[in-house]
Amino acid sequence: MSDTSTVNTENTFKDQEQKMAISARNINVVYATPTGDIPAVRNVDIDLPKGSITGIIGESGSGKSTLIMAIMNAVTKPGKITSGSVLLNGENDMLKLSSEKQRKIRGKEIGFVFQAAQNSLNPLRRIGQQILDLGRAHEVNDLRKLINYAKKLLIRLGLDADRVLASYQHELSGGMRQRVGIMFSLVLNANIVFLDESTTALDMLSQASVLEIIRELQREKNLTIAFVSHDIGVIADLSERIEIFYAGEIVEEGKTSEVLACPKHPYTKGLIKAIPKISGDIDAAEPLKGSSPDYRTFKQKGCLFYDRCPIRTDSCRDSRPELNITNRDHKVACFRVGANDRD
Amino acid sequence: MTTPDTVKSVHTFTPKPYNGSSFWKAAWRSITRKTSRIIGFAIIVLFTLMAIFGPYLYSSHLPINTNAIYAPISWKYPLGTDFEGTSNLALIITGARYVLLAAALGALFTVIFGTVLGLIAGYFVGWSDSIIMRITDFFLTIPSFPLLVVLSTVWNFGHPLAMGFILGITSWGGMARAVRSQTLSLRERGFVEAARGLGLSPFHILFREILPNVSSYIGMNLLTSITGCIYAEVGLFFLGVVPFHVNNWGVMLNMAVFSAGAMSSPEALPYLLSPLLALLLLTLGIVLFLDAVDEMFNPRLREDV
Amino acid sequence: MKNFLIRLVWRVFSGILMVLVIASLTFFLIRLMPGDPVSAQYNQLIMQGMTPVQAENQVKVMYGFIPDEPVGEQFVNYIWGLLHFDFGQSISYEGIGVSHIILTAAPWTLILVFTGLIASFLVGVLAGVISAIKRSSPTGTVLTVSGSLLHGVPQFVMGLLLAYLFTTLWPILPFGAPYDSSIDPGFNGPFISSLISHAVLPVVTYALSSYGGWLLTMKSSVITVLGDDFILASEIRGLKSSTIIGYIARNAILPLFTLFTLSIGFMFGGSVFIENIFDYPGLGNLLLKSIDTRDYPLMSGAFLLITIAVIAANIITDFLYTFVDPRIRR
Amino acid sequence: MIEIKNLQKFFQIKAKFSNHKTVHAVRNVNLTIPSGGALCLIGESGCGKTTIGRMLCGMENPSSGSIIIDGQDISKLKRGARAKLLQKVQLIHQDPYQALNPTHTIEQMMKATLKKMAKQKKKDADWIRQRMDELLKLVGLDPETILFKYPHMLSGGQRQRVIIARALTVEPEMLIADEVVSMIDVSLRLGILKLLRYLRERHNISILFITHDIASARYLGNDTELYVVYKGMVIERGRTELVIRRPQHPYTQALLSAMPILKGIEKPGKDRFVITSQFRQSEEEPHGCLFADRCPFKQSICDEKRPELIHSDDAYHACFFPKVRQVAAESI
Amino acid sequence: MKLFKRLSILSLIALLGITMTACGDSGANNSNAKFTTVYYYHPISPGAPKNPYNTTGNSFTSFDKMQLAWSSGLATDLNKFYPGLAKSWSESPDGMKATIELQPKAKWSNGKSVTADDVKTSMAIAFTQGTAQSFSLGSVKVLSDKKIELSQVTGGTYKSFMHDALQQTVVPSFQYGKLLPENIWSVIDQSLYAGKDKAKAAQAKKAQDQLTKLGKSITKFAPKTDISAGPFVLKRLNPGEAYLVKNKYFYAAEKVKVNSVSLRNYTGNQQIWNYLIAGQLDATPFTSMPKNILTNALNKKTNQKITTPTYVAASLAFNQKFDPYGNVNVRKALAYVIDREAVQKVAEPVVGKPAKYTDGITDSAAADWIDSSVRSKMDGYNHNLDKAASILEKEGFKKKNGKWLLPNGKPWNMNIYVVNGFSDWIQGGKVISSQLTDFGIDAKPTIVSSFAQYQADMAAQKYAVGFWLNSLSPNMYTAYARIYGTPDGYNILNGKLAYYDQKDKTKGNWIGLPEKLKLSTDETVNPGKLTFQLNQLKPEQQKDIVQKLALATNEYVPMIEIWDYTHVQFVNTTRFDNFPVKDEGLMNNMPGVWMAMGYVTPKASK
Repeated sequence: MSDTSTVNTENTFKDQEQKMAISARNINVVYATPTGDIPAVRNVDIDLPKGSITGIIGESGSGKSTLIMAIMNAVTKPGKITSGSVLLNGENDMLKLSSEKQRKIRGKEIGFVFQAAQNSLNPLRRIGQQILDLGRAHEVNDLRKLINYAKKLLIRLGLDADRVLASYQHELSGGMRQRVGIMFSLVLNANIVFLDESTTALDMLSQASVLEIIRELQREKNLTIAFVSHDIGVIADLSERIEIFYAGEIVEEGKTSEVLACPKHPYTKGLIKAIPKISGDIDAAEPLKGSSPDYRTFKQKGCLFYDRCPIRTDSCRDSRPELNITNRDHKVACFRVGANDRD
Repeated sequence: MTTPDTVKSVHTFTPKPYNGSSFWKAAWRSITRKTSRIIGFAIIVLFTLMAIFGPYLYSSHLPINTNAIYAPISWKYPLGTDFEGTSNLALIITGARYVLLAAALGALFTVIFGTVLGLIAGYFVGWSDSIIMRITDFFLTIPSFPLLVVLSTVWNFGHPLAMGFILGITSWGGMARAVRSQTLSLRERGFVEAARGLGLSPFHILFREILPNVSSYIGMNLLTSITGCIYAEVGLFFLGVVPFHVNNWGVMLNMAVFSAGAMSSPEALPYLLSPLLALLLLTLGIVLFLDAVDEMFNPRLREDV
Repeated sequence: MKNFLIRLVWRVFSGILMVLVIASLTFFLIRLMPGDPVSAQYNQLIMQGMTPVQAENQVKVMYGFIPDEPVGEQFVNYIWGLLHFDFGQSISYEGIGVSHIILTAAPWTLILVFTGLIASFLVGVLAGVISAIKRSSPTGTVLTVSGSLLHGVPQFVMGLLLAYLFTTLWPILPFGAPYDSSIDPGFNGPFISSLISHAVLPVVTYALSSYGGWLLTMKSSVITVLGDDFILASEIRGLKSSTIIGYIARNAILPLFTLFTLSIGFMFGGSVFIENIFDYPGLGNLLLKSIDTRDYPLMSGAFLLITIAVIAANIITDFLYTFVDPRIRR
Repeated sequence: MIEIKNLQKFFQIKAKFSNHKTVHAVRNVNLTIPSGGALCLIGESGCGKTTIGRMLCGMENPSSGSIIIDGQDISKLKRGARAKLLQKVQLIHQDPYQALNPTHTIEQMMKATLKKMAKQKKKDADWIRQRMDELLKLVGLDPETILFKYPHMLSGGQRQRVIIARALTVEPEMLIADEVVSMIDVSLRLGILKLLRYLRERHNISILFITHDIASARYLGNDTELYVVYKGMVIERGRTELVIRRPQHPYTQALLSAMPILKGIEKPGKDRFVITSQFRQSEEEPHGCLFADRCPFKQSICDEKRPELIHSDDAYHACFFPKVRQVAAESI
Repeated sequence: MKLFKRLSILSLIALLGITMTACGDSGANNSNAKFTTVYYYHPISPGAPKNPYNTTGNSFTSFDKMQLAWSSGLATDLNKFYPGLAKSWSESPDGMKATIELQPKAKWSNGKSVTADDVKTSMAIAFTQGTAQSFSLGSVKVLSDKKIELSQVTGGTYKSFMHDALQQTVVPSFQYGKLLPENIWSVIDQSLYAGKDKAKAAQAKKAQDQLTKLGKSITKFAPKTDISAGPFVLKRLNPGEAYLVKNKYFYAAEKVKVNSVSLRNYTGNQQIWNYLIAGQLDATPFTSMPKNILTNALNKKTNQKITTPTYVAASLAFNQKFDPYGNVNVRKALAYVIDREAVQKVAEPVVGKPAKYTDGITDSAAADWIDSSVRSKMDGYNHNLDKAASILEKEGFKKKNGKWLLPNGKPWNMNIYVVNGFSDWIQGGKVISSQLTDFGIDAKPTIVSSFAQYQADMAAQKYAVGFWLNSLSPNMYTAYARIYGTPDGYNILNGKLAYYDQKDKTKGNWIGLPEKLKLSTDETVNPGKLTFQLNQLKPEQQKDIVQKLALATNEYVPMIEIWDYTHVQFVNTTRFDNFPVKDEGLMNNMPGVWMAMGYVTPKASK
């Protein structure tokens, strides 16, 4: 944040927080390895405005899933949150609450949808039983009502509700599981939903229909959604705001249409250029150089994108750019904003 | 010309070039990574040396001393003596060869039978698989130790090779089944398909592509089979159901319990405890060393930091 | 349901077939054994103080029937008898049916191993769970090390050590008979306590030597389940930790279920050493004794029962598993 | 040149002691790929497109129909000759993580086949080294840094390149690229596609490109034919650009509609629609159109009769009510 | 069904066992103590019938299995007997008849009287078991209710007729009589025909077959209750022990002071040692043991050791088919090499004595049989390596690098076969090997898994050198038949001696001495024939032959006697005293006999 913005009084900042379903500040996560800690998420600030869809895009291994796990304070070993605060609806720092309170928030206020390829359901219990488990865990009194609501949701999601409730996980196809996962995240009326690569393993038509349902439900219930994916297409399609995540840091954020239309960071630019499209000039597409960030990238001193950057200078190697505002809420972390990437 | 860009210069590190001895270097590194593994390795080396050179340390027959029957532990007899005044330590050392050789052969047979049959059954699904698996099931079903006991009365186990063979025969079933199931899953893996597509021979695919992938499993099994074989063979000698005529740990146990009265009087206790100690020490060594085996055979674990 | 029944019948049928194959193999295998019951018995009679002439006469009376039949005929009779659950007559236990001897011995093995198995399973599984959950703490390490070492120690070594400790060095437990014969058998205090005190050592030996295996298996199973996505998912859905532990326990114990039921099958053959060391009158001891006396019918009978138990356990395991694991159920 | 005629494949789903279930995975597929040409197969997972690829390279045997490579019907050849011919068709696997043996270094892998080739060609070890160098450079890898590495030390993109280099060791005429980019990071996908295009254009290696992503298909073969496959049947085919612009079959249209829209760069086609019903392998073989159960435009006849692939408007489609709809996203 | 019921109860109980703490062993210091000993004739098996004719039957000699009288087993007085069911007995001068008068008060444990009829039935059963034939029993005549006369077969010459007859088991006629057909005695008579008439011979064979068949059914017979005429009656048993209580109808019940007896089963000597050291046994039968066990047993002050002679010796036997053991001088040389004292010290330190002479019988028996004139002709083969070496050199053996080579220049290797479980043999074999190896002959012991196999292999001529028990009995025929009987090719067929050469491999001749031996007295003897003659003579007539056989054995060394066993028993005076320690003949019998004679009194409870 630049100096000028901090002048804009504490109040507006507070206001802004009030509007935020999630407001995370200065999140740092490290992974403990035998050779020392690797910073997986570094100094990340992220806000999820109420009732909006935010897309977080990053390559595999960029730490994007770790980030949302950190927001839920559910980072698994060997990862460790070293600092940060996560305000939920402007209050209650998730990272400081007692574990019992955290537990009650998870699932009830924050829903989470896993990657479709993952088996997020207990293989030995029927779906219905697991809904009851969920209800009991969150002290729902009227379990019958809960089941009815689950049925309603399932029907909305295009499934045969009774059959699904009586099924085991292995009896469902990938697309069905994904929809069941969405149902689980919403059945307790959570307002905030995180989706982690939730459509990645689905085929085209399923993906389109799941995205459509998410969009509908979001509109209807005014949900706050954070959607994490490596597929820029899906994020671009679904989200209103976009966070470009690279090697543990946000390198660019802003309104989706604006970021896509005029990307500022060389990574964002490269990424957009690297997607084959069904319209326009085929030969305009150009692959991004280098390989995805790995643990060595995380340990770099200077700009994390230095290795792959077409417009790098020597100074980029030694110090790291901060996320600065370029245009309203469009922020970029690059020393060379505006430089011609063809040099 | 639009040659795709190379990834040159992207990585700031360059891996060390590996030459032929890399496996041993890497294996050594994985052993020395933990103290416990070094201890285990040292114990195994000690026993191996004992098996190889032990008999040469002593004259072809061990001296007896009728004045030192069941002598207590002393400098001269670090583990006491037996019923005729022979040093128990000498008995343990000279007895190691048969015990370990037979166990090593037994484990080798187990692993060879198990691996080859498992690979074949898993790779050439169809009738060969059915036949091999029926046989395997059959061997798995027969309880192996009672079978050994029964077999031991028919067979002469004078030579470690015979003992090893019979131990191998009775215990390869589990190995074959596990290797088969791993092979079954590996043959669905892309690289096996690719090798087939590239026209590589089934022999190459089985032994060059699939085998290295089950090698860590085989390595671990080799070790655990060795312990299993040692127990089975020492047990057979202990029960006295097989004929024998060499210094042997199991014979020592048998004599200590059934004729020296080690269980009833403390004088002969060292005679009983010395083979027990040898067994326990060897077990400890193998248990500690086992930890390193997975790492040794798996390049992913081996090379990574 | 119909498929299920067909499958059951098929499995039972192939199980019986396998028993017959094994029976035939042991029949011929055992006939290969050197030494014969006649000379074994002859020797025993001599040892009992008979003159050689007396002993010869007596042996002739006892075994006049043995060399009569050709092996083929013996084999047919044997298999035919087997199909009627008749294992033939014992030679060393003169004139007693093998089935009778085996059935008197089997309960002792059953008590010994079943108790030991259950005890080691319960303790081992519990310790396995603890060592998996606390795997980076000293408790976990100690448990794991105890498991690997006990797993490594052979049964007879364990048995000898325990026997030495508790019957010789510190003689607090009895040795030998399965219970004190001067007490009336039945459901009365002294008898039960006698039975128990006689069984403690063998049972503990069995339990200790199988405890390590359960611990290690359970530990790795729990670790696998802990790494499963659904456990993380349950945490993120805010399920109670008690519920999650229940999830873990059930999923982790499932692979052990098969092992457990299979061990029940292997139990008759699993206590040869223990019965030998503690002179417990079970099947393992019987097998050894029958080998000593070259009592073919008894030997093949004992061996066959051991095998039948394994085959039966295999079949039962297969079918029970379909009930326990919904993923297999169809 | 490779030709497929009336190719069919049935799978028996084994079930002990109950009726075997038969799945009709590939239905009467015909296609021709000229030398140095390309062809794209597109469809959802489970539509049979992978099976076609696997049959082409000999991994599966067709139930009926013929595969003709360089004029020879492979089913009529003896085992040895067949294997030799099939080497000309190399499959590039979808999953680069699985397609490399984790226990071998890249050098070992390359050598395994090159040794065989050297023996056939009576070449020496130098040739092998040279060839290895050449091929790795061709796919854009630096031999010096990569030869001694194990697969797990490489990124997905690098692996896929290694796989391609290895396939090239046997000097194939055709590569079957089955979803080659789906497991690779978005930023690196284009590199692989570009490599394939390069191999086709410069080295005259024909390519059968199998994907569910129309955009990739367009990138690789906008000048070639695109086949849309549904439940084992080709339901539309035509020049790629034409099919994208003027799709006639509702299924093709659904696929195009499902393409995510890059907000700010693209806008949705005006006729875009979303199908929410699930793809299901039906228990019984339907009489009518295979897509009828999901088709938003279906009419009663669609359930009764199955439409054939017919030629119209420079393209082929199998629909009773073909209608061009503007569903593909357009650049702003 | 019954089994299942028991099974479930037992497993339930066993389950309880995990939670309950173990209680200590009860019963050890009961005031009304049970007399505990080890029953070593046969294993105790709960499934076996309570039938004395069954080899594993639950019928226990001297406790509830009674015979007419108990032999003292003394070499000096072979005919000394302790009364059992017979009160008195007499033999006709020609030895053909024995008259036996039963104890007038003898009753079965159900109160019925023991009669001459019972004896007759028992004798009939003895025919079915083959035992009656072995002592040439011909007929049985009931003289009165309590008096019976036994006769040898016509033309019988068996000298120990009464001796064997008195040792027959007696069973109640009311229990066993029904197992026999009415015409049993005529069948027996038919079976005894030994003439030339073919028809009658065929009939005899048929009759014998019938008897054999009967014998099988009798051994299988399982009476519901134990009916005993002995001092005790079986109350209960489990696989580990049999529990017997006093029989109040016993004819000398007032003499029996012990109320109950526990007979422990054992599977190995070490179990007996355990019991002994723990002081659990009131009487411990003869058991081989190492010195440390003896010391420990005697540490328990109340354990008392009683030593009596036995007639068993352990020896190293040769199969003369194998080179170089066919050479008598080689055998002699080996006898000089072996230091028997050292061997005994290691192998049988407690219950053994080094053998002084190799003469086929134990030294204690030899003292009665061999005159000093004969003894002086014998070689003691005292440990003398120089002599051994000079003999071998004379025979063409050469010593090279400390190893003896056979005359043909081949190395000399020796496997000494011993049997698993016979720990003294194993240890003896090891020590002898060491001694031989030190001397320059590579020797090692080979242990065979079971005695059954050992005997079979020995008879099949598989072993060149192995351990063997000789002597076995104070009866000189039995003693020498161990050498010059079947093992050397001499078999008795239908009362006639037959000789099989070693080439006839199936007939069990594994020693292979020549048929005729020339002694240093210039007399040529046929040892098999001499041995056979012993069977025809009364003990007082045997001395001459015994001395010849002893000399032959000493000069031809078919086996080298290593040690004689001594009979070491223990009694424990903690709970009982008044043991018949002074009466050697009684000590040779089971404790049941002691008690019937009025010995063994419980001590007053503390």
